[in-house]
Amino acid sequence: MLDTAATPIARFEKLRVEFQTKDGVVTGVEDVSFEVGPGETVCIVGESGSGKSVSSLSLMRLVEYGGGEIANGRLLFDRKDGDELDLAKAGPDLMRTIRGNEIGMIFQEPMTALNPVFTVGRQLTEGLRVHRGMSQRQAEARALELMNQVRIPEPERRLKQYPHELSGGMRQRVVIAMALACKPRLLIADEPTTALDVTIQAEILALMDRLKRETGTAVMFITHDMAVVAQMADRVVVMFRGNKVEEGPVEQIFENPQHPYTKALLAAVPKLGEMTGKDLPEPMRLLGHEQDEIKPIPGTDTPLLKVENLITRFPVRGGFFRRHIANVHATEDVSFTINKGQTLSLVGESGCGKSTAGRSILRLVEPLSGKIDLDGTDIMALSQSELREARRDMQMIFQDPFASLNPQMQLCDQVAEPIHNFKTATGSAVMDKVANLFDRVELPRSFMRRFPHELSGGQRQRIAIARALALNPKLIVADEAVSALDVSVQAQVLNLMMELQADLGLSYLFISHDMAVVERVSHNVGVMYLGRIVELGPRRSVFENPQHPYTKALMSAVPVADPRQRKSEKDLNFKPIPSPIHPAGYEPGRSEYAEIEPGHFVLTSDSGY
Amino acid sequence: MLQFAVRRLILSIPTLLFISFVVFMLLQLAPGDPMAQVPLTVPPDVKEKMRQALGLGEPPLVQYWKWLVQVCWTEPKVFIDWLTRESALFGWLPDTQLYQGELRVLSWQTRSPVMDIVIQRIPQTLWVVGIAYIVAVLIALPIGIYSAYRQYSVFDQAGTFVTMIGFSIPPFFTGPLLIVIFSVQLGWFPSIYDTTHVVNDWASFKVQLQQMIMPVMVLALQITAQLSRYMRASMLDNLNQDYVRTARAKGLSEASVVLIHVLRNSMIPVVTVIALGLPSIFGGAIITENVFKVNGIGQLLITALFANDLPMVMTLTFIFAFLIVLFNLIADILYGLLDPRIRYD
Amino acid sequence: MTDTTPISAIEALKDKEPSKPPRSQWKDVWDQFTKHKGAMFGAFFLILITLAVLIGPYIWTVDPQKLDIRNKDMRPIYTAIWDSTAKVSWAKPLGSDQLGRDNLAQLLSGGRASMAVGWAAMILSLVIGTLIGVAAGYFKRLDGPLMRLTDLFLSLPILPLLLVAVTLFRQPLRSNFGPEGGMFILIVTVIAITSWMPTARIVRGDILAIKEREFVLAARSIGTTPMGIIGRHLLPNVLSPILVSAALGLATAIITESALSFLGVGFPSDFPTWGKMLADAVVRMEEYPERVLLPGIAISLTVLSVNFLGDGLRDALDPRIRGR
Amino acid sequence: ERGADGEVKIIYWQAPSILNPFLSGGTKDVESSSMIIEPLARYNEKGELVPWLVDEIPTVANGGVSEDLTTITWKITPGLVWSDGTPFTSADVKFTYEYCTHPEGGCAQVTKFEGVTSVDTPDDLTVVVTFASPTPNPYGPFVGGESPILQAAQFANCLGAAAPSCTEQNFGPIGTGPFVVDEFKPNDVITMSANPNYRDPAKPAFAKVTFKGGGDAASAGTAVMETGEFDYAWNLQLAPDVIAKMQAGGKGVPVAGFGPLLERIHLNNTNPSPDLPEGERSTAMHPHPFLRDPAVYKAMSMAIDRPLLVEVGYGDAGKVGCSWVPAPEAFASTFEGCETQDIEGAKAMLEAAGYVDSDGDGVREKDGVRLSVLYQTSTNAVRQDFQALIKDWWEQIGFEVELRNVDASVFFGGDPGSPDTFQKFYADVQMYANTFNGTDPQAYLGNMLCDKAPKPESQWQGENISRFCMPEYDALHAELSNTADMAERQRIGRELSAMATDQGALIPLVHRGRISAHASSLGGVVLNVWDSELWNVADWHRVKSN
Ligand SMILES: Nc1ncnc2c1ncn2[C@@H]1O[C@H](COP(=O)(O)OP(=O)(O)OP(=O)(O)O)[C@@H](O)[C@H]1O
Ligand SMILES: Nc1ncnc2c1ncn2[C@@H]1O[C@H](COP(=O)(O)OP(=O)(O)OP(=O)(O)O)[C@@H](O)[C@H]1O
Ligand SMILES: [Mg+2]
Ligand SMILES: [Mg+2]
Repeated sequence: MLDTAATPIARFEKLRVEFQTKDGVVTGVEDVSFEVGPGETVCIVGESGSGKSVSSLSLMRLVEYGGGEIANGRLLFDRKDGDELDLAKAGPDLMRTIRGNEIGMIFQEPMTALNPVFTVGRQLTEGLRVHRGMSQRQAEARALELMNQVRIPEPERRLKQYPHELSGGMRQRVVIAMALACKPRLLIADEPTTALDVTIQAEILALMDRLKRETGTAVMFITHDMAVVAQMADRVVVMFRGNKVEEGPVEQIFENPQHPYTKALLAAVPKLGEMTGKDLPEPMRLLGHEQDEIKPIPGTDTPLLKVENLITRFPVRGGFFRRHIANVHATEDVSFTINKGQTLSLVGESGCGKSTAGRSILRLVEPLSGKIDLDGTDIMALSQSELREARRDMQMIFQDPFASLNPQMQLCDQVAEPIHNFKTATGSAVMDKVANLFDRVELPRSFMRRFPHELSGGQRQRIAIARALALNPKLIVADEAVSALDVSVQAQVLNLMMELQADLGLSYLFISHDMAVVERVSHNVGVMYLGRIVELGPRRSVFENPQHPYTKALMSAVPVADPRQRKSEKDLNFKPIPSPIHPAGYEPGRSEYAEIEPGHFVLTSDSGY
Repeated sequence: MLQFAVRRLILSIPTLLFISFVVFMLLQLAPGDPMAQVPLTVPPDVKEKMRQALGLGEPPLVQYWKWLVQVCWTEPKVFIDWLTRESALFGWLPDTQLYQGELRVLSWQTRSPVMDIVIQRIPQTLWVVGIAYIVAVLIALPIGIYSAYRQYSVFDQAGTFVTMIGFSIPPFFTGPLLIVIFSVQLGWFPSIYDTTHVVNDWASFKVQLQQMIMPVMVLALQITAQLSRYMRASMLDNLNQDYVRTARAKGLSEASVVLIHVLRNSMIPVVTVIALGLPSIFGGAIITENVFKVNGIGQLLITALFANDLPMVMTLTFIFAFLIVLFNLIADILYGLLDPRIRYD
Repeated sequence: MTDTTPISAIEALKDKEPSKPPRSQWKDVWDQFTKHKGAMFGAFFLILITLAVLIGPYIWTVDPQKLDIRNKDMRPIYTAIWDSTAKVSWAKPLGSDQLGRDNLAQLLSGGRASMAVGWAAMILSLVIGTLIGVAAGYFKRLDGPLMRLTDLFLSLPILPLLLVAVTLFRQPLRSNFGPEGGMFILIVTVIAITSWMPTARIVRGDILAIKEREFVLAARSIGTTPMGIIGRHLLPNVLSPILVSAALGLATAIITESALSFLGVGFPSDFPTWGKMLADAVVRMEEYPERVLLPGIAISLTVLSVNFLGDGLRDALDPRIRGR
Repeated sequence: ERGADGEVKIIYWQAPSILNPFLSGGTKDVESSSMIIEPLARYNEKGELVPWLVDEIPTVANGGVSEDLTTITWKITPGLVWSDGTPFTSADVKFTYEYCTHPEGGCAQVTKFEGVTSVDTPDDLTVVVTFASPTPNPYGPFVGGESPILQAAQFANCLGAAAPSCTEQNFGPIGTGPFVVDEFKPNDVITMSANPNYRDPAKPAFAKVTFKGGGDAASAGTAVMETGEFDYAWNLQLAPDVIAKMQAGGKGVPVAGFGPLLERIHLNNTNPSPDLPEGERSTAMHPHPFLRDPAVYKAMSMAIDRPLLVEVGYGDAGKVGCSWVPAPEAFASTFEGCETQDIEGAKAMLEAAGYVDSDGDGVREKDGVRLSVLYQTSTNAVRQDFQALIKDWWEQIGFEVELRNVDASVFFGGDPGSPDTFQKFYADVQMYANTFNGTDPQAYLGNMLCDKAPKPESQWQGENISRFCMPEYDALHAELSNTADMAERQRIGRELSAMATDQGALIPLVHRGRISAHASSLGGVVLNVWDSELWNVADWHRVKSN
C-alpha cells in the first residue's frame, strides 16, 4: 500500500474510538488504519457520521474533550527530530506542545471556529507565543506575514478586527493562517469549505493547494464532497460507518472504485456538465436503483406563477431618532415565470437575495412592490386571512432540515399540522393522510412517533417535504433544500422531489448555490447577483451558452469531480460583492434584458458586477 | 454607541416620569398616616394641625407636582453646589451657588431634606450590601466556573446543593443564628453595626471588618447562590462551542482555554446579570439591615414606610427606579462593549 | 475493507435507522426522569411534604390553634434521648410553643399555607411573566411598552403595594372568601405581581431568538395562526427556562411570604405558616432550637426539592437531551 | 467628676428622627432630646414634681400659684447658662410658648399650653403663666419631658411655617441638659458629649454618649444583657421568658416601672356591621346589637384570666389590670372578680340573660342575634398571643370570635380614608394600650365624654373610641374639672373610672409597666415612667467593679 519511500508523518493503526453516552457505548470509529506521508494530501471521504472527524480529532487527542475515548489502536506521529511517538499514549503536556505546533487543524465552520470576542490578531498570535516563545511584537510581525500568505486584503487592518467583521471566506483564511502559524508538519482540514460559497470554496481550495506546495506540509483533508476530493487529493481514504472501506490514489478511486459504497457515492455526485445536451431534467441513476426507468420530466407550458418586477427591501434604521435611513436591496426588480410541473432554479452566491425572492412570493416577507400571480390569484392584493388560504397552494422547504422542524414535536404532529390548520381532514382521517404522506416520501410509518433529532438529515428533509405536500400545493419553494445533506442523501432527496414532480405535477422554485444540482433538476434557471436576475432562461441554454460575465465566473468556480481537471489559483479571480445597502431614497435603475435565444434573457443594464 | 446611550437615556425620561407618577398615586392610595407614631396622648385636633403643617391637605396632583419640581430641579442644584463646594473631585471649580433656598424635599419624620439623609445612609449600605455583592461575585464566579468545567462531579453536585440551601434559607433566620453563635456565644463579632465608626488605621479597619463580616456573609450567601447558577449555565453553554476546540487545537493550556477563551465569552451574560443586580445594592437589604442594625437605605425605606413618610418613600423609590433604568442601560452598553458582535448605532 | 462481505449498494446509501424501537413519549419522559437522581430525590421529598401537609391534618387531628397553656413550651420527644429532664410528651411529639399550641399540628397546617401560597404565587407569576414575555417577544409593537412596564414593576416596592392592596381589596375579598381566604388571595397576588419580571425578561429573550428559527417560518408558511405558533411552537421551546423560573419562583414566594410575616404584614396572627413560625421562634432560638429548625428545614427541603425536580423535568421534557 | 467614665451607649429600638419634641411628639424623640433640653420642672420616679431649672415648685401654699388658680409664677434658678455659654432667661421660656402655640407651626405639644392666655416675663428670672380659667392643675406648660425650653436665640427664625425647614436647629438644639449633640444621624444614631457648661460641675460622669436607634426589642435586649455591647436598652416589649433568658446572659439587668399604661379591650357601643351604609357604621345612630347588654360584657370580662395574660405577655412588666386608671394608686378603682377567671359564671350569666346556643353550632344567640365578635388590634407579637388566648376563652363561653390585626401605622394613623383605624372601630372589640401624661387623669377621663365620640362629621377624630355615652358620666366629669381639692378629685376620678368599666366602655386587661435594661456596670439608673426614662442621665455613672 505504501507508495512513498519516506516514513509517514502520521500512521493510524487499528484506531477504535468509543463514546460513553446515556444509552451505553457508542462506537465513533471502529477500526481504521491508514497513513499520511510527508508532503502528501490524503482526502478522507464518507458520509456524515462515518467517523471522519473523530479520526482526526483522535490524532489531536481532542476527542477526549467531547467525551470520547481511544479504546484501541495506535496513532504514530513522526516528530521533527525523527522519532516516532504514539500519540494515543502521550500525556496532556506533551500533546499541548504538539497541537498547533506540529499538527495544525482547520475546522469546518469558519463562523464558529473563531472566538467572537477576541481580535483576529490576538487569536493568530496566541499559538505563536505559546509554542515559539515569541514576544508580542514578533508574533504580530509573523501574523502579518501569515495574513499575506493566505492573501487576505488589507492584512494590517484585519488583525485588529473581530471575526464577525470579516466575511466567511476571510474568516476561513484566518483559520488557515492560524493552523499554519507554527509551520506544522501535518495539517488537518476538517471540511474547510463545506459552509462556503462556490466562489469562495474555489479560492480556499486553491489557496490550500498552493500553501501545501510552498511549505511541503502534509495535509489530511476531510470532506464529503467528491468534487473537492477530485480537486485536492493525492490519495483517498473512503470511510463508511466507522470503518475504512477503501483506500487508494485519487485517480484510481474515481476511475476504478472497488467497494460498492464508493461506487454508490460516486454515482450520487451530480457532476456539472452531465446534463449537457438534454433539455429536460431527469432523476439520477443511483446504485441499487438501476432497474428503475429514468424518465425525463417534461412538465407543461401553462404558466403557474408569474412574478413581475418584484422588489423587496429591508429598511435599515439609524441615527438618533431611529429613522429609516437606508435599505437593504435584497431583491431588485425580479421577474420570472414558472410553468406547471416545471422547475425554475435560482442560483447565486450567498446574500444575493435568493431566499428573499422565495419568501417574498409567499409573502413571508412583505415585498415592496411587484406583481405576483399564482394561477390567477393576485397574491399581492390578498388580506392576511386570504393569504393564509392562498398559502395552501404554495409551500416551502427550508435549507436546514433540523432548524425547520420543531424539536419538541413528534413527526406525525408536524406533518399533520397543516392539515389541522386548514381542516382538510378530521378525526382518524388525519392520521391516515399522514401515514400516506410518510409512504409517499418513503419513510417507514414507524417513524411517525419519533422526534426530529432521532432522524438523519435526509430523513428529516423528507419530513419537511411531507409536510409541504400535506396540503397538495401547486408550487413548492425549495430554499436550499438539499444543501445541508450528504451527497448520497442529497441524490435521494433530489430524486424524490423529481419523482413527486412527475407524479403530482408540482412546480418548484428551486433555490440553490450548487450549480451541479441546479443543472440536474431545472427546466429553467435564473442566475442572481446583488438582488437582480442577471441571466434567465432554459437550463440548457444558460448552462451551455452562458452570456453574462457573472454566470461565466460562477460556472468556472464549480469544482469538477474529476481529478484530472484541477484548477489553479491563477484561474480564479473573483471580485468581492458590493454592498446591497443603499441610502433611503436611492432608486436603482430598472432591469433590462436582451433576449439572446428564445426565452434566454441576459441583463444588459448595470448589475453591479 | 454614544448615540445609543444618549438616545436610551432620553427615552428613559418619560419612563421615569410615568413610574414616579404611578408610584406616587399608589402611595396616595396606601393607608396610614404620618401621625401614627405620635402617642395617643396627643389629641386628634393637634394631630390635624401637625398634618396641615406637613402640607397634607393639598390635592395629590399638586403634591406630586411640587415633589417633582423639588426632586428634578431643586435637588440637582443643591447637589451641584455641593460638588463644586465640598467634593474633592470638583472642589476646585468656583462655587456655583445655584441653590437659592427653595424648599427641598423634606422628610415628614425628620423635617430635614430627604437627600441629606440618603447621602448619609449610602456609606453604610455600600460597605455592607456593596461588599456582600463583591464577595458574592468573587465566590460565585469560581464556583460556577469549576462546577461547569467538572459538570456532574462531586464538586458540582455539592456546589449545587450548598447554593440551593443558601438560596432557600431566609436571612431573618441566618442572621439571628449567626448573632447567637458569634456574638452571644463566642463574642467574636458585635451584633450591632456601628455606623459612626470611622476607618482611619489598621486597628479601626479590623473593627470595621469584624462588624461587617456577619451581615456581609448573610447577604453574600443569597447572592452567591443565584450568581453561581448563572455562571455555571453560561460556562456550560460556551464549553461546547467550536472555538474552544480551536483554542485547544492551538495547543493552549487548559487554564488559558477555560479562563481566557471560555470565561470571556461566558462573562458576557453574567456581567449583565451582575449589572442588573447592582441597583439592589442601593435598594438595600431590608431584613439583613434590620437584623444587624446596619441603618442603611433599606432600613431607611422600611422605617419611612411604617412612619408613612411619603416624601421619603417616594424619593427613595424614585431613586431606585432611576437606578434600575440606568443599570438597564449600563447592562446593555456593557453587553455591547463585551461582545463585539453587538453594535448599537 | 474486505470485499468478502459486500455491502449491497442500496443498503449503503440507506440511513442508519435508530436502533431503538419508538416508544411512547411519556414513557420516554418518565425513563429520562427516573435516571436523574436529583429529580427523583426532589420528587420524593416534594410528594412526601405535599402528602404530609394535605393528609397530615386528617391523621394528626390536633387543632393547630388550640391553646393549651398548661402544656406550653414542650420539647420534641426526641430531646428525651439526651436530656431526661426535658418536658416531653407523646401527646406533643414535636413539642409545643409558648402558648401550648402543638408544633406538629402547626407545622402541618403551616405547610399547607406556605405550599399553597408558594404554588399559587409561583403559578400566577409564571402565567403573567410568560404572557408578557411572549407578547413582548412575538409582537414587535408591544415590545417597547411591555418592557417599560417591566421596569415599572421592577421598581415597585412590595410593601406599600401590599398595604395598598390590603386597604383597597380586603373588605370585598373578605366578604367573598373569608378572612383567611381573602388575605391569601391578596398575598398571592401581590407576590405574583412583584415577581413575574425576571420570567418575562427571560421568556422574551428566548422568544426573540426562537422566533427567528426556521421552523417558526415554516409554521407560518403552512398557515399556522399566530396563536398556534405561540402555543405549539414557541411555548414548548421556552419550557425549560420557564421551569427554571418556576423552581426559583416557588422558593422566592415561600420566602417572601415568610419575610412579610417577619415584617408583620402577612397573614392573620393565628394563621400559621412556616415563615411565620420561623420568624416567631427566632427570639427563643437557643432554648427551643426545634421551633426554628423544623420550619426552616421544611422550607429548605421544599425549595431544594423543587429545584432539583425542575432540573430533572427540564432534562426529561427536552427530547434532544432525552435522546442522548 | 465630669467625663471621667468615658462613654455610655444607649440603644432605642425605635430610632429618633428629630431632636425637637415639639415637632414630633414621638416617645423616642422626646426621650432622646431630654438629654439635651430640659423643662422647668419634671416628675420623679414616684410621680412627684421636682424642681429642675427652678428652685422650687410653685404652689398655692408658697404663693407661686394664685388663689384663684389662674396664674402660676416660676422663679428660674439664677446663674443657669445654655450649653453655648449664654445665660438662660425667662425670654427663652416665653419664646418656647410662642414657638409651640404658633398657629402654623404644627406643634405636637400644644395641649400643654391649653388654656394659657399669656406668658409674661417681669424680669429675666421670672415667668408668669396666666390661664383663662381657674386651673386646678397648672403644671402643664414647661413641665415634664414633653415641654422643654428651647433657646430663643437659636430658634428665633424658626417660628410657624419655617419650623420644619430649620434642620440644623431641629437636629442640634442648644440646651441646658447634661449633653450636647455632636452629630445627629436621623433614624440612626446620635453622638453626644458632656455639656461643658452644665450647672453641676461634677456631672455628667460620662464624656460621651452613643445613642443608637433601630432594630427590634429582642436584639436591643441581647445587646445589653447578653453581649454587653450597649449599656441601656429602652422599653423591652418581650415575652417574660425571653427577658429571663437574656438576663441569664449576666451582662445586664432589666428594670421595671409602672405608670398609668393600661392594656385594655374597648367594646364598641355602636354597630360596626358592614351591612350598614358607610357613614352610619360605628356611629351613635345604631347601637350595638349585644355589646350594650351588661350580661354580655360582664361575661366577657369574667372569662378572661388576667394573671395568665400577665404571665404570658409581660411577666414582671405587667400587673393584673382592674382599673381604667391604674395609677397613681389614689385614682385606681377595682371591681369584683378581676383577679380570677370564671368561665362557668360567665356561661351562667349569659344563660340567665337568655343567650343560649339553640342551633348547636357552639355559638350562643338570642332573638336571632349571634354572639359573634370581630376582635382587632395592632400587629405585635404579644397582642397576637393575647388575641389567641382571649379568643379561646370567649369561644369557651359560647362566642364566635374572628381575629384581625392591623399594621400599627395604619391602626394608629388617623387616616379618615382607611377603614382600619382604631378610631373608625369597624370591629366589635379592639385591644390596645393607652395612658396619660403626668399624674392628673382629668383630661384622660374626659375621653369617655359623649361628644368626644369619633364620627364622620368630625373626620372620625375623637378620643371616645368606645362611643360610650352616659349623661351621668358627663355630669360627673364636669364636676371634676371644677374641683380643686385633691382628695375629692381622687374620689370622683375613681368613680368615673369604675363607671366606664361597669357600664361596658372597656375591659381592662393588664396594667403594663415598662421594662428597660441596663448593663450591670451602669450605675444611677432610676427608671421613671412619669417622665423621660433618661431624666436623670446626668447621674449615670460607671460602677467600678472589683
Ligand atoms: N461527542 C460524541 N458523543 C457521542 N457520539 C459521538 C460524539 N462525537 C461523535 N460521535 C459519533 O461518532 C460517529 C462519527 O462521528 P464524526 O463526527 O466523526 O462523523 P463525520 O464523519 O465527521 O461526520 P460529518 O460529516 O457530519 O462531520 C458518529 O456516529 C457520532 O454519532
Ligand atoms: N430580515 C432581514 N432584514 C434585513 N436584511 C435582510 C433580512 N433578510 C435578508 N436580508 C439581507 O438581504 C440580502 C439578501 O438575503 P437573502 O437571505 O435573500 O440571500 P440568499 O441569497 O438567500 O443568501 P444565502 O445563500 O446565504 O441564503 C442580504 O444582504 C441579507 O443580509
Ligand atoms: Mg465531521
Ligand atoms: Mg438563503
